Amino acid sequence: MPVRVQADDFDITAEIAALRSKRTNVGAVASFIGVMRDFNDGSGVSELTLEHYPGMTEKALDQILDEARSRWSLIDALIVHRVGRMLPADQIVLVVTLSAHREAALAACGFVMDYLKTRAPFWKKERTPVGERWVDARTADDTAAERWHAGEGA
Amino acid sequence: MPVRVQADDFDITAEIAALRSKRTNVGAVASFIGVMRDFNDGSGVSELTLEHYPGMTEKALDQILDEARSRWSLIDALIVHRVGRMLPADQIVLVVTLSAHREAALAACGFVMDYLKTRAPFWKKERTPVGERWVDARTADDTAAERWHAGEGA
Amino acid sequence: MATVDLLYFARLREAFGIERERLALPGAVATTGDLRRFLAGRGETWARELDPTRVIRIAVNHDLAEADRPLADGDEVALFPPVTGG
Amino acid sequence: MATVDLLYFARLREAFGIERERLALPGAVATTGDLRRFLAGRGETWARELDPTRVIRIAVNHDLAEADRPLADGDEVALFPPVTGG
Repeated sequence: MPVRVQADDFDITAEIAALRSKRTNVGAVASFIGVMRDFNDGSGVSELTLEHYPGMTEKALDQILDEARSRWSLIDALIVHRVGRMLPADQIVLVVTLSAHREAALAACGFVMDYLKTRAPFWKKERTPVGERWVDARTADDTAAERWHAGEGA
Repeated sequence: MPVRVQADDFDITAEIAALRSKRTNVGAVASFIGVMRDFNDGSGVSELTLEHYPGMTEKALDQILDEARSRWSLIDALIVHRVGRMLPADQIVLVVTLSAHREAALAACGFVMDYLKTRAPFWKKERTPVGERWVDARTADDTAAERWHAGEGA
Repeated sequence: MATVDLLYFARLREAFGIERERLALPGAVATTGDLRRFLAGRGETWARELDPTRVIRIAVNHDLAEADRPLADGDEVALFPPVTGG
Repeated sequence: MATVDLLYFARLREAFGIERERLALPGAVATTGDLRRFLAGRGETWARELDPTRVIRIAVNHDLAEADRPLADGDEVALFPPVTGG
């Protein structure tokens, strides 16, 4: 269940091939790529800088994959998250989940993204026509992450 | 919103690049690849033959993407489904959905797969150690497709 | 007299040993449900595969149809087992 | 006396003009909540950024922590705004 934080871009075909290597029990590969848009919160965005907390980031991503594995029957999973400067249309994050069946792969992929959005220490700073600004956390992301708690405990 | 039925394999990086071409409003790319396993319903499977209904297949896939577009805000979407003979670990189907936000892309990707599994005229025949057999439709697939009806009408 | 093109897929194609046929509809066959019952009357294999307890899908002109769907001259009618793609 | 390493990220790092510091904890600072209130007492920028109405996350040794989390000698304590990756 690898996680990687890197400045370099990634290739989804190569990443999936590496995960699937020599395995013939995989029936479902779900994936998600987060991409930089040229527009956010009502402004054009020309550049993005992604900061993170080295050490905690890897631990948080590992914990998210562990949690996903405890909830669904996964054969393997991957998170690649880029840091540094990015331009519109650049790939930012990749999540891939492998399972025997599609239900587990798709649900786990959505779960990992929801948790990553609220628990992994990354911060985005955008360059807009009126200057730089830190991106505000979306309330929608907290709501998305919270739905996975439904049915837990009280 | 392209759909393709083909004997040839596909490359997810190339397919995503073609869909994203020149678009800078895409924030989320969700995708699913269905892969041939070497084991199904308690038997080893050494080969798969996929039959389809030319003409109806393309129409059914178009309708599924139209339905997805009516439910979520999608920038584009793609279905590629292979037919003919396949071996374990071969890719069978690809679904890609593009949206500004991940919620729409991920939900639409799952929806398309659920509907495809119950509405698109494909049939699988497996070669096992004891001979060939037609794959039976899974009740789980009907259940998965039906959940999208919740809240519709009565 | 109404004539339809019948297509069979997957297990039905193999069981009937036929891929397609043109059929002049008998007067009593007005719907897809009537057609299924008519074909089931052709004999053992047909009766077994089209028995009411077997789940069979019928498409008319490339759209899935219910058993009460009326048939018209020139329709393309396909009979097949539940689909298993993806 | 307990000493902790403090790290600041994103908007907090820029606002405080500091990336990390080593802090000998005053006797009254036993938890992450105490620490936040102590740092808010450093003056205008600190008071504004760490005001109780502002949502701030605190991690201790790379794990997100609640305000009642006790601090120990050698802890690495990070303060940052809600995360916005992905």
